[in-house]
Amino acid sequence: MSVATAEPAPDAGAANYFFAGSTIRSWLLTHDHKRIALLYFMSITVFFFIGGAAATLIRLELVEPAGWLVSSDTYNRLFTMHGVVMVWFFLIPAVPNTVGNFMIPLMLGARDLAFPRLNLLSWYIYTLGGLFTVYALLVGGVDTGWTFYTPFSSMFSNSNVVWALVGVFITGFSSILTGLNFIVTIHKLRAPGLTWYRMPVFLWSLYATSVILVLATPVLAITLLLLAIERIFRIGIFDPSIGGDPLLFQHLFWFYSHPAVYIMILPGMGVVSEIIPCFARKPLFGYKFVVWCSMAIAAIGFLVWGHHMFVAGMSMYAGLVFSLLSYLVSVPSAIKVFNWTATLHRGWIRYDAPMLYALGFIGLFTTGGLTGLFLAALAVDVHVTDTYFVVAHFHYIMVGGMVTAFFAGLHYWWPKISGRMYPEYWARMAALLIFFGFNLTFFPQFILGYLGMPRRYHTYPPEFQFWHVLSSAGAAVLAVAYLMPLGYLGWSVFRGKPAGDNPWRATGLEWQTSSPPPEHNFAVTPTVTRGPYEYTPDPVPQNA
Amino acid sequence: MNRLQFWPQSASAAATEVDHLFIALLVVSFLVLGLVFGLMIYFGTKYRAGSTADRSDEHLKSWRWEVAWTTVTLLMFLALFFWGGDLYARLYRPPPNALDIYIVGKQWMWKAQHADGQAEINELHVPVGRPVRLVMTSQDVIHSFYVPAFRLKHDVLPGRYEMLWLEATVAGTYPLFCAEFCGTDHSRMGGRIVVMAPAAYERWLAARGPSSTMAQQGEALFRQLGCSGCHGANSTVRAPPLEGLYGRPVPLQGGGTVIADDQYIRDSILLPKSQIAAGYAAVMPSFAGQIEEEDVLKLTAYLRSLATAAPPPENPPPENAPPENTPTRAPR
Amino acid sequence: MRLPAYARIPALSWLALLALLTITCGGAFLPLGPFNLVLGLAIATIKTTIVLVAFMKLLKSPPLTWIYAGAGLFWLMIMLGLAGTDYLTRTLLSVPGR
Amino acid sequence: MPDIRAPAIRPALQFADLTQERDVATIGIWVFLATEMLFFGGLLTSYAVYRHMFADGFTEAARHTKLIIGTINTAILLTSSFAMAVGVEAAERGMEENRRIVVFALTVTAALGVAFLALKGLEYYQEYQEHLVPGSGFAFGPRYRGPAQLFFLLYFILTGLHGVHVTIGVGLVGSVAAMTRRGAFSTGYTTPIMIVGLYWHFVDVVWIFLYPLIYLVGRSTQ
Repeated sequence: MSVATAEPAPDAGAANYFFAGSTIRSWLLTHDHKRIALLYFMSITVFFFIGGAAATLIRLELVEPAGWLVSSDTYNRLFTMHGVVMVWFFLIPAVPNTVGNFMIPLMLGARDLAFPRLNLLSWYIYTLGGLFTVYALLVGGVDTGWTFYTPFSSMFSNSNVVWALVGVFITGFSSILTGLNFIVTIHKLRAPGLTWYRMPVFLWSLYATSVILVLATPVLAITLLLLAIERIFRIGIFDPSIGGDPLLFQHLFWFYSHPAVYIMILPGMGVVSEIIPCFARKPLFGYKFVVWCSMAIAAIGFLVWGHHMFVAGMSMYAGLVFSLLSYLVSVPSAIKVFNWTATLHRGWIRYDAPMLYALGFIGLFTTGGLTGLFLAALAVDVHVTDTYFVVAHFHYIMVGGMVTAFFAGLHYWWPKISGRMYPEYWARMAALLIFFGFNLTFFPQFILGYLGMPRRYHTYPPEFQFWHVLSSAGAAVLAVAYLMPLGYLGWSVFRGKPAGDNPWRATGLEWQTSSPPPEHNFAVTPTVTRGPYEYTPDPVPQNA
Repeated sequence: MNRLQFWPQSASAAATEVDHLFIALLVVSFLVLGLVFGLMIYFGTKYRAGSTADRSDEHLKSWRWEVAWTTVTLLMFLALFFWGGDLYARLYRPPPNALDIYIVGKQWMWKAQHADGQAEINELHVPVGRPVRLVMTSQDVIHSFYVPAFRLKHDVLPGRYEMLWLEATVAGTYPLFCAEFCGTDHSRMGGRIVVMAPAAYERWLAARGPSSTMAQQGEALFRQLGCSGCHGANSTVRAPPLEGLYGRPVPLQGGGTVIADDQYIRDSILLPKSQIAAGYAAVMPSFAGQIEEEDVLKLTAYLRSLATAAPPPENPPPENAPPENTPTRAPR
Repeated sequence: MRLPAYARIPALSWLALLALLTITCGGAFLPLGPFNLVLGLAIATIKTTIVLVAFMKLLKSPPLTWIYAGAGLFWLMIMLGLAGTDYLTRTLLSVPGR
Repeated sequence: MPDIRAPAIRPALQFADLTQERDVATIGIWVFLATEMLFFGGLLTSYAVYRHMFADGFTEAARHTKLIIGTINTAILLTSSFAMAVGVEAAERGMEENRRIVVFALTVTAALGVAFLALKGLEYYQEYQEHLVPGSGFAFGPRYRGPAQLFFLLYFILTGLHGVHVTIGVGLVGSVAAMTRRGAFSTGYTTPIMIVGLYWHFVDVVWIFLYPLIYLVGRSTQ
């Protein structure tokens, strides 16, 4: 690995956002969307490793069929912690609040988001929610699973469910404020000449994500509030003893939670739609299709929540309706995958780390999406729902898709965020190791699922042990692989080679300002004259 | 490591049908994955940065491609939907001559109750070749009765009866799991389904069977709990006759009729004043909390056995029907 | 009591709202069976449109606000409608024992 | 009252001019109101589900709600909306000459809001006295005891949540009224008044829908 001679670091005094004020106060009370993005980046990294630690313990525990590391009760609290922390404190804020927060004003040619104070308030609400949830975990954790199904969570569980509900309830408002901020910003703060069809797909997918954030999260808030009331007053609307219906809780919960999985994946799709054209040196194939598929996913995503309840006691007719709608929602995702693949045609493909992650995303997301078809087929779902097949399905999409895309975006925009290049060799090694470790962890779980191994099991029949050992081995590789980016990205902040303003020779507006960008992004607001991905024959910036 | 399993045991006709659909889905997935990975590798190598492949910039008509792969995926998905949906509809509707077995899920055990009185914990003996209908309820939280060998599971909800039917075709012992998280010992709340040849099943029933059938146990409970005090033939209190009641429509006070099925009988025992038969005073005491779910099932079985008995001649209601709030009689 | 020009529309709408309130309250006592609910909700919708148009001046605000107000309502209809497919058809299949 | 010249108001950093800032604020509040619609929507879905499952239970229970107080409260909220609308209109017509009318209108709105909350509290107290609060002390005929508790649970949660929103509204209207009296706004810059107005009207619209669903159920067959 050639250690770049320490060229002059970007002069410390330059008026870029990173060095504009170095007191703690200047960071904690900043209105600058770039600094808030970094604050979010720190918080979600902390939560990623809390959730990751729980996952590692779970995989260690499952090496033995009879359970050897922890008791059943602790195991239940571990997988609940893994679920709650990963879903609400990493997956949902990861791309929108870090890379999205940083890049939206830059890509729009604006000075900041529409409501900067609201942006900071959103981070504080997120942190407050995080503190409540961490408090719930520290004083004993929750043992209901991240889905909090009643009547177990309301009447029978004796863990600190209410503290976790308060934490997630508060963090929900941070999502709503972020969504609101993005919607208004994308509508009102576009640079002159930046029409809707000249906007990069990343902004479109963040807009679609914000629509879901804004319209789905309130239903989560009311559902958790009703559950908290039922738990505190020992009587509530889901209580079967007075005629309440536990299925109503599932309807309200999944009305939020299925669109929530689209909140998690759409930003990842947006990041990949930026990276593939840049490293294939070719415009995105079928730009309008990819854009309207994102919006279609956001809209149809609200119609399919019933596929979580095929065997839960819902009527057969509702099952048929939701199964059909679930097949329809997977069509736009398929179209996007075909468009990304077609973009590679006749390109000049370079395999830098972001491209490796992006190609990894396409492979793993397609696998995850296809297994979604198994779960939407009613008859197969009766067999595989609530088993490891479902666990493998959503991990392929969340970890294989979203986390890989998050790393892709992180590496792609790292020069712009920190002004320095990450070590290319180490980044490629990490990408390959993550891809290998991930598949070794989660592919055996598909087999386990079809064999009938139910999810959330502390102990299991001995004949499943072979697959569990494989999966745990993969988890060990994955745990190490995820530490590598933390290492070399941290190293690159201080010792990385200074990256010019546009190391990838990309065409987006964010690459037309210095990196790291000045406090107000652009000296003069750029006027946009070209479409987003004009790479052939040679890259033409959007404000050429 | 014990014997290695690559494919789950299959013990029913429905299981093989689900396997066929699963394999079809696998084939479709490998086709699509092959297409996507193949194209990525092909384009990746042919058009890599340094290669000299021809990239003359003839603009690809994106519309034609887009419409093509959209319609193909849509048609394939609709076909899979209809196949899955049709199989699910058949799984959902039990044949009329099914053998009834009652399952009660309780925090961390399964209790099975056969029609002729046999009770089992965490085990279920069923005959080969006969459709079996499981009428299931839960005493506390949501569980899920899951038998991978039959590719079947159904959640079991408190306060409601859920139905699941199966028809085993291969004798043997198959694992039973609880598939909905229900607390500390959720992973230990399993058991075995023992599928036996019909003759062996009859022998097992006879050997294991207690002296009285479920209906007979129900009748004993009927007297012991004091039901016969009001509903008996020679009772002084005016109460609806239970002979010939099961399965027939019951006119309710305040209009509307309801079929006297298991749910109606269960509700009448546990929440008697929620559905009052027309022409009768609401004086029946509630037994909620005093009797177990199994007792309710036994009483229901007893009432079903009375379904064929001829209803007694309808005695005209006496003029001075007891006023609304007669003190309820404490059960003996 | 002289009424400034700009307060005329709000005043008229206010009187209309109070009139509708009396109608809906009175109408509740008519034996219309299931139509009581329909009547109540219809009048509530009329009152809401009055508030939206006269007080909130939705029509004069940027068209984007119509979209998001409409989206909120439409998504609520999605929730009611699709949850309805479950609750309205739960007893259609009268499975013996359920 | 010294007419303090409002400080020259500069559009916030990222906006080109004041009208853009006003449009942005209007869109922002309407997106927020869409979230509130879905927040109450979850409860309305629960109400619809249980009313479908226990139609007669709900009818029986709803007869115990206080129709008079409910109707008066509805009239109060409608009037407060009217007062708020006049306040916003006056502010937009000209802040300098209408400042006193705006302050008066906002104060009336806040006062009516407080009156609504007071009547609500009285209604809750009466229901508490009649043991209509779900739980062990719930005194209701045995036949519809379950569904009635469901109705009153939904009633207390719906009206309680609405009451919290009214309280926040009263706080906002009061503070905006105080700021107006201190001369914080000028003819060109009345956005905060308009935003608080929209929020208040929304809270009134929620009550317009709650009124028939809670108070008018089953009155025809009383």
